[in-house]
Amino acid sequence: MEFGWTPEQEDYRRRVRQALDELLPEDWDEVYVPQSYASDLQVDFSREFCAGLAERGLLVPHWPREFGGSDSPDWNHFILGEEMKAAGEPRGAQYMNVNWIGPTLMRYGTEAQKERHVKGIAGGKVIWCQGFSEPNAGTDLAALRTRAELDGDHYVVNGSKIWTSYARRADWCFLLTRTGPGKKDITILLVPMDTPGISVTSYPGVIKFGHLNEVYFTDVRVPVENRVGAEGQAWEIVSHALAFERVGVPRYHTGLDALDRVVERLKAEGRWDDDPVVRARAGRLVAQFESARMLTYLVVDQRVKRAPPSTDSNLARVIALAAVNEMMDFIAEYAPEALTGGDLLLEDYYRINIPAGITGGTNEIQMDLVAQRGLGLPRG
Amino acid sequence: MEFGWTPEQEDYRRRVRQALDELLPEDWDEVYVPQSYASDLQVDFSREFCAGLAERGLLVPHWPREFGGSDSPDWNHFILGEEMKAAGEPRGAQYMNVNWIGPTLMRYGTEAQKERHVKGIAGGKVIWCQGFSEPNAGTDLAALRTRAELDGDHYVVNGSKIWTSYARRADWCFLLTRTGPGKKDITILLVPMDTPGISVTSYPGVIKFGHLNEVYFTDVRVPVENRVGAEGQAWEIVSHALAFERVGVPRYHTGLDALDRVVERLKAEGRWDDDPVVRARAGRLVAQFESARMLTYLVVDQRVKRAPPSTDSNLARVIALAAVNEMMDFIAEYAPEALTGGDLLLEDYYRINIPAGITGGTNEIQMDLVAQRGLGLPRG
Amino acid sequence: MLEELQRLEPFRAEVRGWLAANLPSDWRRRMLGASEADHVAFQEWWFGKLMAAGYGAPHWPAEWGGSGFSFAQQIVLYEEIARAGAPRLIHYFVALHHVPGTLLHWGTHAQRERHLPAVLSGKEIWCQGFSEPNAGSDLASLRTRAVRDGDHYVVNGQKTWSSNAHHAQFCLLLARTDPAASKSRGISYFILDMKTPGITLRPIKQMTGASHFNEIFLDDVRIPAENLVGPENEGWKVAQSTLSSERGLSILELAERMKQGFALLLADARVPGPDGVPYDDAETRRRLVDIHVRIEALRVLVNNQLGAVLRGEALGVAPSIVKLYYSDLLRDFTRLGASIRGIESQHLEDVLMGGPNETGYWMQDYLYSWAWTISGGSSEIQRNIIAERGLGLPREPAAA
Amino acid sequence: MLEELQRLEPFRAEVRGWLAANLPSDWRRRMLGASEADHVAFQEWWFGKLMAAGYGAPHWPAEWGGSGFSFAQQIVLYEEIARAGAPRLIHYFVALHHVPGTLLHWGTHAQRERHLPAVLSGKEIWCQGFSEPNAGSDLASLRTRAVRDGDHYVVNGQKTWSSNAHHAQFCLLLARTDPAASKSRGISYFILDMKTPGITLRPIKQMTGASHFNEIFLDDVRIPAENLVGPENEGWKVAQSTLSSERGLSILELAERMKQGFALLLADARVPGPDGVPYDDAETRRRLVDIHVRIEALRVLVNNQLGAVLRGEALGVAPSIVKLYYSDLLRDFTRLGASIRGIESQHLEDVLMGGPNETGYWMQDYLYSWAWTISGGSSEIQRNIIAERGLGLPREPAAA
Repeated sequence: MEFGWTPEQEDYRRRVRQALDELLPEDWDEVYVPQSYASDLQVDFSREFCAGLAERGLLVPHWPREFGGSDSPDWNHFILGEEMKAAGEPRGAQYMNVNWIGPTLMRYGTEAQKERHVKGIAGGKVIWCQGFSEPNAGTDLAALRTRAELDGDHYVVNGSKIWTSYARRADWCFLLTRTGPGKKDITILLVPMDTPGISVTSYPGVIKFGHLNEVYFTDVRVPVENRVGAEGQAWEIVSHALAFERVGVPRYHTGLDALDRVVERLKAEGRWDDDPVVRARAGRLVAQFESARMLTYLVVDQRVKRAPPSTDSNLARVIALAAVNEMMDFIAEYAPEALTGGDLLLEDYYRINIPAGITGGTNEIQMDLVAQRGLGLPRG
Repeated sequence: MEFGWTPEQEDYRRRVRQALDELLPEDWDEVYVPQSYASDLQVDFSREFCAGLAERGLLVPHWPREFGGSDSPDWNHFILGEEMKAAGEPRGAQYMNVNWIGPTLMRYGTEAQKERHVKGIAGGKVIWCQGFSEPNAGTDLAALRTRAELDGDHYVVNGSKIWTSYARRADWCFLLTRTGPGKKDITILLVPMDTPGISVTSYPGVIKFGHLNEVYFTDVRVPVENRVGAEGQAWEIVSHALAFERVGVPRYHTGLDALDRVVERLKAEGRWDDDPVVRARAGRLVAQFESARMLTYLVVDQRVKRAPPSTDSNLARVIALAAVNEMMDFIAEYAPEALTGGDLLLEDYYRINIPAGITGGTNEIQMDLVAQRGLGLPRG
Repeated sequence: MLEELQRLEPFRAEVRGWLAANLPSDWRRRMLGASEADHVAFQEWWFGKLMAAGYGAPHWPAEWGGSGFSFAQQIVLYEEIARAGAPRLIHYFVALHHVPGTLLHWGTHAQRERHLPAVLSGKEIWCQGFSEPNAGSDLASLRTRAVRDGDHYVVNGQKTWSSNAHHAQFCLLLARTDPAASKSRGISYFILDMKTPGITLRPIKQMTGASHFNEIFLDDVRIPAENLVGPENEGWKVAQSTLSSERGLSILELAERMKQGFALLLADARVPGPDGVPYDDAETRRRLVDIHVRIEALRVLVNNQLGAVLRGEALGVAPSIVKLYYSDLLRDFTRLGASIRGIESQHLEDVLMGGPNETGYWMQDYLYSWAWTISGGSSEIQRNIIAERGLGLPREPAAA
Repeated sequence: MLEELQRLEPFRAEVRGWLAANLPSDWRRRMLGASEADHVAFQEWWFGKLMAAGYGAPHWPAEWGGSGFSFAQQIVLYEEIARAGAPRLIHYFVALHHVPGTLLHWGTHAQRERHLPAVLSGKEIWCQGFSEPNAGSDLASLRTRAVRDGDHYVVNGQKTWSSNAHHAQFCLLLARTDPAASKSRGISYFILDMKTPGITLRPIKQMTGASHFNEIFLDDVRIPAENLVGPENEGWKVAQSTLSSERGLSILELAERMKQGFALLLADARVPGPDGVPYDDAETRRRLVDIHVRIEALRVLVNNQLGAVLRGEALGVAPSIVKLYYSDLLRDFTRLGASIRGIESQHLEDVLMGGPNETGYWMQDYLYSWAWTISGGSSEIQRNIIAERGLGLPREPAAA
């Protein structure tokens, strides 16, 4: 057991922080962050920001050298992620690109796709959106209804997608389509968002400032060479892609930041020093977020060591989500004004976490996973 | 960051396990453990068991060599503690001796006290009890009322102590007495339990099978040379002693064991496989106990590195206590028969944890500490 | 409801006067940690006193020796008994409520003649043999078998959480007579003499050291066919009479006693705790208020149910709602007590035999609250009744 | 209470018939996402309809243009309005309840003549200026100052969570006139014309995008001395009249609407969710039942309070208990809704203007439930009232 960072890791963290200092505009915290990561403003800015990261070798350092990366150690990759998240994730939409779209195409893409898209992503100027969810299907692939029918050397796509973040500004869509009647007849197409027949409609949403997008496909013609893998290979590819997301976002940074903000408010109002109840609740929150941090570190360590998959990543998410849930209640109880225009950063934190914190379906599933696989394992 | 044990540490763990195999009677789990660690049976057995550990160099390995130890590394000491706890803590009453009574006397005791008691403790055959709590004073030293008055070369002690575990079988009492009217006029005496004027009364308690002891002192004469440190030095000495307890007992082992037991019961009753709710709750418990484990490791690591004290040890306790609390509810809801004679081990787990889990006052205080000191610290 | 009760003020005064004159002021002292035998004797003595005054069987028809009180009178009587802090007649609960509720509707004349007068004499204690281990949330899935053999039924199986079975002379027993029939069919209802060979009792030892409950093991127990209550295989219907015989009065008594228990806790909360800290901090205040609010809600829920009975309305799932509300509240309430008293709660005190569910030994009360939840038709059962009959949700998946 | 209501069955039928004939069946469609102007017009139109039918001011004395209905009649009327799912008269709430409740007791004749008929004409919307930012749990610690200057008072300060202030012509304002007096003394009560110079409104933008509430900034606002209500420095007493003017009818309406909201949620729970999973799993059932039980308890708590009003009894802390119970329940209920609908809840729907607190857009309802808790006398205030006046606990430490 050895907790703590090596001097090299500390250096790396400093390098990332310096890049952030250089690349972020002065009004980043005040103007950009409250607009939320999916806002047009932030999505547009990410083209500039990620290009700057790319120049510094900090956009895809974890990628293999042949694709423009530097094979940087997993811990460095993690440190990079921590710092980005702590800064409000200025990579915005492109977080997806570098974390799983690029790596997925490296493995399953054609040479042409690699040449075009992997390189494109490494340049930091391309926006992707993710065409997964559909009305009445949610995240259940088997229930997808957006069809792609072969017509000569094109697929013709009809259907619609919901919850499509970044769609208003995206250049490309990583699209799941149905190419047959069977449960697994799902196929991935890479679709330019300027193809005729695509329309994007935005609705207001509670989960963030800005909009939820729905994307409609009407006789959209996609060249066959834009297919990733074979027909029906989407399940395998998506499972593989999601494995890159195992750790998930380190939620403890934003959580602890939000907590600090609430505590500052309470102190300013004179409600902190003499109220042991509020301090006890804040203390429990610190404990929960720190737990999530430690478990996340453990998961990264396992990945570094190429250990077989365990439920520890689920554990980390369960703990983090419970902490987020309590944090939301804490804000609503002790700083409700923050949610009504009084503090845009806290309000943004609350909104973004609504899916995780309140609806919590994912959370239940994670816990079930832990119980199914995690109990009865040898310990100690 | 480096999670995992070194080969030397793994070896050490094997050595401890082997000692346990050799020293524990075959019916340890069935007969001894359900009687609880404070039962006469276990207290008596500890004289045999700890002597066996002492022979193998496993009773006080973390002590300096001059006192019979082997200056073993902190991680080894922690591993030893984990294994003992996992086995049901067969050191029983003597856990206190080796963890803080011995080290305290090394530092504050006279040469004669060291010669007699530190050596005695290292031999593994002496039982101590702790005379701290009093009726209507609880753990508040300032409110102590048991008086010690100097009469020639003796102190004359009058008063009573409650919650005095092991008192029925103890050879010595580590006694806090009042030697003056001031808040800090508290003095430590080492009192042979067979001194005339001492009587022990046992009452049934809910927290374990067996009894709660009260100890009454009526004109008990204690030689002045049995005083530890100076008059009024008890606050300093006790604070120092308690620092040894910072990590606390690793509660995750027994918690996960209890969880396994409940899950086994549920499986046997056919209530596990088809009930996602119970699995989700079990999963959350695993996550909580594993968090506590990771935070405990972090604290040990800080101690190994001689880092300045932080609130991390409090964090670890907060998380562990929350897990214990949920675990108790889980037992009561899903295996209530276990609490009514149906499963002595689960019932014992529940009873022992009542003070931590249900009354929880300590927990609140811990959380307040975390909030007071832990917020606003630099992170990352 | 209120007007009817107001008309009964003279009756209330009479009951109150009688209790003041006849309830031994030292009964708590005598029953604190009393032996089982002393408690049995005391219950019998107190029941005799109540019977002599006409208060022992208020709801029984006069022809069977009861007082034939109106329901409103019964409400007043139970309220006053609870407010006086009189002992609970726990040994006679099944005999006084379930036995007449069942036999007057389903029993043969011989069964009534045999048992009803004996109950009122105070010599016959009854218990209930409904619950079984691992039956989960569904009483209808019981597995104890009764096989006809000439003029007897031979019973094998196991019952659990039977209150006071170790004192009982008789038991109201449910057993399956047709194993092929679906769940709630094929069950029959028996009167079981507890002296019959083949019965073994195992006390369920609660964490507080008390054992109010028993497991009952039935090993080739022979029950005469004349002890069948109602038609063979119709026991499920008969059991509905048993379970609905108690129309809200005992929950009234419990709710009333809980109000007094809360006063006790409030007094406790004003006393500095073992660490010298006064327990009026913001969090404790908040918890106390929330419990208080729920006790008020319980009281009006109970009144609502009693009002419906008075008006002769169908109760629907109201009794389940009230019972569930009470159980959850009892647990949270006693847990708060244990938390307020802190370390002191670890001391195990003598059990107050026949006392309320809130004795003021909060840790014991809390630990007992779990047994209470399981024994009297668990909260899971109540929730399922409400979900299926009240909300019209589909039946719970068989496996869960 | 029930008998009195039973006698009113003909009246109930009449109200029900009128609502069936006059409530526009498409009002929800029209008010879903309606503009503020359309909503103001609609509220005025509907209030006019109710007034014409004699249902607009049921509790007002006939001499001031009301219907002079008995309290039992008012109960029936409010029940029927809620059951019909009619729009809530939210713009007129303060004007219809607080204004007469205050002015009929404390107002001058001139104040009554000026305002009471205007309210019933539907042209005068009122708001309340009681709450202040950072006042925490204690209304009496308000800091807005009013200084006498000739025949005017000059007011400076800030009010918050004022409902519909942007539509209001007048405001019921509390301000401190004697800063040396202890907390609840030295406060005076004013009628504030919202057109007075120096008033600035800032809408409080809720997360749902709606802004029902405002902050009111008062900057050298001059109020004529004749607009003082009651004696100077006695405003705290006057405010008690305001707050007790609403004797349980609006919580009756809310509880009745909540029952309908629950039916909506039950229907929702039967629909497969976005992941194709039916939501009748054990945990959801359990949560649904627990909410159902609490709604039943709320309903009887409300009835209990109404009964006490009918009998002319002192209410004590009952209104605080009911309000606290409702607020906690509304939050847990709408949260369950959001959790059952899962990812769908993230879609922000148009706001139903004048709708109930349970619109079926559960996430929005949940987010709104927080605003509801803060605006109408927070749950902390209610808890403190119950703790101090109901349980006799010492006052909360000043600091907390």
